[in-house]
Amino acid sequence: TSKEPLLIFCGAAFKRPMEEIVTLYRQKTGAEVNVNYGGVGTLFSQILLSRQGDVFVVPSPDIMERAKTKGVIVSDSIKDIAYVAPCINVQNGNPKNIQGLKDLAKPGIRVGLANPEIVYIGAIAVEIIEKNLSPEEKKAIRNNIVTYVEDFNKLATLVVLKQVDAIIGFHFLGGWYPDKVDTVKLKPNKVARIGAGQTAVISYTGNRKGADEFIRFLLSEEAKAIFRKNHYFGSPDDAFRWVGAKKPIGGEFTAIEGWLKK
Amino acid sequence: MTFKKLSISMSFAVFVMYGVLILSLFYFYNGSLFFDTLISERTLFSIRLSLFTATVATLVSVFCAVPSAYALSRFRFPGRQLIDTILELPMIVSPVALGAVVLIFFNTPPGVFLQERGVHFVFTIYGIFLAQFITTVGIAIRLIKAAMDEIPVRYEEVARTLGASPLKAFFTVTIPLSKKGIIAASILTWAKALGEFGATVTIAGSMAMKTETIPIAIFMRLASADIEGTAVLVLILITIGLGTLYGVRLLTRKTTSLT
Amino acid sequence: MTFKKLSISMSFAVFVMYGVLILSLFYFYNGSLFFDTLISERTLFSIRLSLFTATVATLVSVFCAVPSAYALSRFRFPGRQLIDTILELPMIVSPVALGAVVLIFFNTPPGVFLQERGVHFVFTIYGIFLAQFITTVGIAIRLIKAAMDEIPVRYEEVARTLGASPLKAFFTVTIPLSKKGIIAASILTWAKALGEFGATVTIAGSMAMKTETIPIAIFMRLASADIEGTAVLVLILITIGLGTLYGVRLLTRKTTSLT
Amino acid sequence: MPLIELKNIQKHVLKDINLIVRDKELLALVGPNGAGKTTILNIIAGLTDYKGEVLFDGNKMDHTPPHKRGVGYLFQDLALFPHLDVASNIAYGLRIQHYPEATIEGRVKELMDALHITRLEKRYPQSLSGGEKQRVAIARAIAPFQKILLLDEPTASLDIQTSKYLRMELCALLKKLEITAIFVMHDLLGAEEIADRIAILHKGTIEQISRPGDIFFNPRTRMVSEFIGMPNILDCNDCRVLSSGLIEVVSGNMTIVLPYEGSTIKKIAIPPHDIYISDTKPPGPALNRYRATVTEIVPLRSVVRIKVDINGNSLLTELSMEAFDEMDLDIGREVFVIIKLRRLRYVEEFDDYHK
Amino acid sequence: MPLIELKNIQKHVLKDINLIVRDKELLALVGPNGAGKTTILNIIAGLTDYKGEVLFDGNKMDHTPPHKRGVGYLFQDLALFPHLDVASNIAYGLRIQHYPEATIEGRVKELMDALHITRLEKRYPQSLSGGEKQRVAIARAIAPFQKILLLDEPTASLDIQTSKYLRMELCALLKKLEITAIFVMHDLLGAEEIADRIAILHKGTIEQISRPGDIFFNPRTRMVSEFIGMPNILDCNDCRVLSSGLIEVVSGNMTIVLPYEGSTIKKIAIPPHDIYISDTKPPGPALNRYRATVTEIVPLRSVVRIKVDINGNSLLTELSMEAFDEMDLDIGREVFVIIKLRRLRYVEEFDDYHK
Ligand SMILES: Nc1ncnc2c1ncn2[C@@H]1O[C@H](COP(=O)(O)OP(=O)(O)OP(=O)(O)O)[C@@H](O)[C@H]1O
Ligand SMILES: Nc1ncnc2c1ncn2[C@@H]1O[C@H](COP(=O)(O)OP(=O)(O)OP(=O)(O)O)[C@@H](O)[C@H]1O
Ligand SMILES: [Mg+2]
Ligand SMILES: [Mg+2]
Repeated sequence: TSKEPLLIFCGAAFKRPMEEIVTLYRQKTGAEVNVNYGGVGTLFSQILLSRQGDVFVVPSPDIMERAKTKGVIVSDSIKDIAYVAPCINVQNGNPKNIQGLKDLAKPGIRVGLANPEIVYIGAIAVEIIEKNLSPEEKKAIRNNIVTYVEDFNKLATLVVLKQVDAIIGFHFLGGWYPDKVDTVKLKPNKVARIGAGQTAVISYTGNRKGADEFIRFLLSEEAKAIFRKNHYFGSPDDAFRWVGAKKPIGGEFTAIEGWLKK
Repeated sequence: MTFKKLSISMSFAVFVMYGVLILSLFYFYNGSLFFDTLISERTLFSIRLSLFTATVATLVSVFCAVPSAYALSRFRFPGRQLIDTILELPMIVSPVALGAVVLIFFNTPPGVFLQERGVHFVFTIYGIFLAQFITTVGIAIRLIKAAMDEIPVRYEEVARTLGASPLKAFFTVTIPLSKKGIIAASILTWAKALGEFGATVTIAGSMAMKTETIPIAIFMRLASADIEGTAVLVLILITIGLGTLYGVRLLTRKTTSLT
Repeated sequence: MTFKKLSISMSFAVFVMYGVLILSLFYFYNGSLFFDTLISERTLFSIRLSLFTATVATLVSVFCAVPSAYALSRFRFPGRQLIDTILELPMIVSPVALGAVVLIFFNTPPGVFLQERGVHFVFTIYGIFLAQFITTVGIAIRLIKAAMDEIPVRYEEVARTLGASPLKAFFTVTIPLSKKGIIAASILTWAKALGEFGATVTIAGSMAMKTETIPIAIFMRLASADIEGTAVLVLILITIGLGTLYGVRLLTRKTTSLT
Repeated sequence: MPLIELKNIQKHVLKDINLIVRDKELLALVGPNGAGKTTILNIIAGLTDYKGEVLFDGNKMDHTPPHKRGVGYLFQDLALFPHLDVASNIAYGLRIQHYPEATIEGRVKELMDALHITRLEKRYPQSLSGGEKQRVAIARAIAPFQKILLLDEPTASLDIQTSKYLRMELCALLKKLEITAIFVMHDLLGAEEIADRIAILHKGTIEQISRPGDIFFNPRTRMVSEFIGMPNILDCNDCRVLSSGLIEVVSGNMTIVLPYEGSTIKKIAIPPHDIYISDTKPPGPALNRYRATVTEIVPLRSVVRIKVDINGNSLLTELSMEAFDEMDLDIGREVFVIIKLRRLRYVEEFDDYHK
Repeated sequence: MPLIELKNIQKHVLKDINLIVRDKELLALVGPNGAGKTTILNIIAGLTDYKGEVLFDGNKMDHTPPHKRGVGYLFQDLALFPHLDVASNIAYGLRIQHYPEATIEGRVKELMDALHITRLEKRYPQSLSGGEKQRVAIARAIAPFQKILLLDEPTASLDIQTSKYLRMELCALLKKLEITAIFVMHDLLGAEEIADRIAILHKGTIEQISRPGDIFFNPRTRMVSEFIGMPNILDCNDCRVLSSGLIEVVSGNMTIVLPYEGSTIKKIAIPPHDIYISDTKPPGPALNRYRATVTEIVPLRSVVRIKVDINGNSLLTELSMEAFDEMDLDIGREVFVIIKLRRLRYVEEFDDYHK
């Protein structure tokens, strides 16, 4: 029955909207819902090792792909729930006057990236740099990168605590920290793809009915409103409109190989 | 005299370092947020959960640690050196990794066997105990062993000639004499259990109102890049943690200074 | 006799617990992956970096800890109890949070001032030292203090009547007498520094070939849900860590058993 | 029946100790530093491993743990429990053996009174003086009514008055309670006052074990006579009571005059430093004054031992280095020898009236 | 010139100590347990705080730390460094004061030889016997050529032979090196042998401080005479040498006969336990035998003290409890009193030939 407790694993980047949605869901159905937040890769490992959980919510499709390969999720249950677009985020008021990708290669700019090995936005950022810049600029930008961080939230912290001048992050950060973070849009042609938050049923579920029910709720308009309130895009079109062009959603990419060993 | 000053200064320097860290939290301090956070149901739950689990885990850890430390300090038996070394495991392997290793264990046949027999640690409150126990028991043993090493065996011998069995000598002589060390170890164990995050989050998860200890709550704030909330929660943790320990220290000082 | 057996069994139980954890890693063990990983440039870099930073951080920590511990153990001065308590800070505040507090500090005016004067800890190898130092120095002090507390002041008094200044008495009597405790503390400090992850990753980041220590590398594997890789790296860490410590222990046993 | 038996014990300096302590006996173990006295006690108490056998009442004790041996032990280094106050230190053994609280209280009070430490009742060991510590340690060792008592130098830190009374009282107490005890002592005279038998230990060997007077007048080895400091022991062949309240004792070809106190004298012991040598004829009456020949000169550290021959009787004398330097003695030289009466000891035919 | 001066010292049991130790003097500090002896040494060494003033050579020392006082100190509890072997323990003070290695080696060897511990050179303290430890501690305290030496019961754990030789040698050594020393001792006789002056401490007060013989024959307070155990000190009004080698000494209305050894006698001290009481006429000659009346009976723990009156001379005697019980004494009863000569002490007009 749907009264059985539901165990959800949710990437930390979706914590804000998810907390609201879960509260609402609890109120509506009276179901017991427990959510584990965390770095999405770590969550993936936890699911793999614990063989528990009902619903997996991830901020990016790549991890979902791998989860599918490993048989951790029920493959036909994958659904997009919200969309995000990459951009440049800078400190409030843009003190270093960064206007675009090339400015990140200027001498003296401190750039922070998410670790491309384990964080989706890190991989997207690398792809953007690889595809759009000349070798010299690439070299310069790589010299400006002071750190990789291991999850998306720390990326935001970097700007909030003014440890870097710019990051390549997601569009909603400006909305989350209106007085701490500013957004610098990338030119439409620079953006390679947009990201999609996805959800799926975990194959170890003992409560498939409850999981399906919860996923249905995630896709409902009520939930979409909460996503929007938290500055996510509720549909691909919203995202395309913000970026200024239609782009592929999610997908595999291989650009990061050369970045691992410096 | 100069050496006395020097060594005291050094301890003050360390104090200042930690003190400054605490003070810098006030840079992001927001009074009303502090109280709102403090009295929110969720924070209160976390505080209760943290205090409860840390205390229970400390009791169990110290309970196991005292006889183990005694064995390692007093007896020579094969494998002693090896045991002594493996106690460093929870130090060498960072908590997150240690948590992962525990999860890996529950994937092996014996682990599966245990779980099927109803031993449910993963994503439950028992997972918090397990995480805190595993990360602390090794260091608790080593700390208590260090104290017991310095206590002459002679006193136990005296007790034996007065008719005390080894067990009684242990309780009436060894334990009281190493009381200071055991208290210090318990304090450190409790502090570590209270602050334990990596293994807890991996084994027990981070479910609000269920397995969310204060360190996990801090992490959740940090994970939403909510610096103000983080600062407030860290301050709450520090206040509760150091406050409790300061109290314990004042209470036990009288007893221990006598001996 | 039964008590002896009981206490030895208890220490064996703890050993078995940790031992089983290590063994369960072999469930996901993949021989060829082990050697490929071990000899890869990146892993070798991590190993070198970890050993180097842990060793340096331990040296600095113990160097600061010994006089501080002495001051706290021997002298009564205002604030002593407070200093003693604050040393628990790195235990109470989990490493990740502690790292965040350090970042917060570098965001306050004094922190900014320091950074502008060229003190660059954040995202550099110095950040690793800083992280390891901050998380270990408190516990190193408390450990050494615990050992020094058990050493009678009398020996220092004897040294003084034989013409030794306080400083000389400290070096020729107190230090040799607490050698066992200092070594134990150093070992624990080194182990903790080697395994330090949360604060390191927060302060120094996780750049491969730059600030990627073994614990960070382990986390990277875990965060890419690469369980086999995690198991292999944890095994490498354990082998190097415990191996080194076992060696140190064998080496120092001779010297300390004499005294 | 022997209560404690040691058979072929070997440990550290102990070579091959065989020792029997009889039931209710009070044996004094005497010997120079490092002889192995403490080691023997440790072996009896079961605190150390050893080669050989220990039997109590004929039962092998080698595998009996210390707390089942029923042996009270006063340690040479006292080892008072630092975490217990004086009263609790004394009560420890009683508490551990579950005596009723009333018994414990009475016993502790009684012992504290006897040892004059009642006012220290609530004090902790580290604030006590050396002698006070020793008293507490003695009380603690005696308290739990054990059948065997080992006391390692019970009076080392006590002042002389206390030490004397304590020795006598302990002795009376042990006899009353029928306790078998071994006292380790340095002071042979003190040992003689209380012991039933005295064992002299030297370099891990028991050199002699006999009744108090026997050791003194029949030292069986050179070591023993050196140790008791009495190498001049003269057998008396003949005694003649003089009318003037003196007795003339003949030993070999020598005559010694002593005050007569109503008993015949069997043996005389003269400490070497009570035999004076002079190269000139000393003034005063000719009491116990002889002509002698120097036969041997042995310079020790601060004194010189000189062997003299008096009509075929060989006596050992002792001279301070300075006195020796002044006198210019040589082997073969004739000297005057005076025996002082002050510290003479003698075995009489019947004993003193009250003792 | 006074080398060490204590002015109005107060600490623990010490009430108001004023003490002067002269340059190059050897002062013995004697007193019962808990009198405050160790406390005084600790104050001089600068190891404890106190009220009052300590001066060395007239300079205030109250704020001089221990290592600048140049005071060698043998601790009552020895406190050998457990991490150093015997040789290194002894060498510690020399090393710390940067003596050349050759000097150190020589000095250590010399001291180890003197104290017979050369064979223990490489051993660690915990494997030494009690007496061996004490020897090492003595060597360590003496080694670094300090000007002032404090020795807290240096011979407590030593066997008698060693203790005697060591006392004499220490004394000679101190005189040679012109060291000022304070010895704490329990044994007044031992103290007399070596000390220039003796201070008697009791319950934190210095009861008397004088030359050795003086204390014995002129105890200034009741406590001192009790402490030295000689309450019967008789002044001799008259002496008469008897032809038979005896001397008759008249004290008050009493006549005591002693062996005559060529000197006139000034005072006699008789230990109470050498005065025997009998309720029947004892056999034997009438030497030093008197009729007396019991004037006081004081039962102590194991002995009874009985005061008797002999022709107006009051003497204190001591009887064992059993002997007392057998005899049924009462105040006013007539008894026979015999003075034994064995342990008599007397002051003579001129001293022995060689001493
Ligand atoms: N662990 C040990 N290793 C080697 N020798 C030892 C050890 N313990 C004791 N000895 C030696 O054995 C001898 C006897 O020691 P013991 O303590 O029995 O002497 P003792 O007769 O009690 O002397 P004392 O009168 O000085 O107390 C000593 O020479 C001592 O050095
Ligand atoms: N810390 C203290 N607090 C209270 N009283 C103390 C303290 N230390 C010593 N005393 C008391 O002071 C008195 C003198 O002690 P001290 O050690 O000087 O005696 P002592 O003359 O050396 O005696 P002993 O011959 O027994 O060694 C003792 O009664 C002791 O109990
Ligand atoms: Mg001994
Ligand atoms: Mg003393």
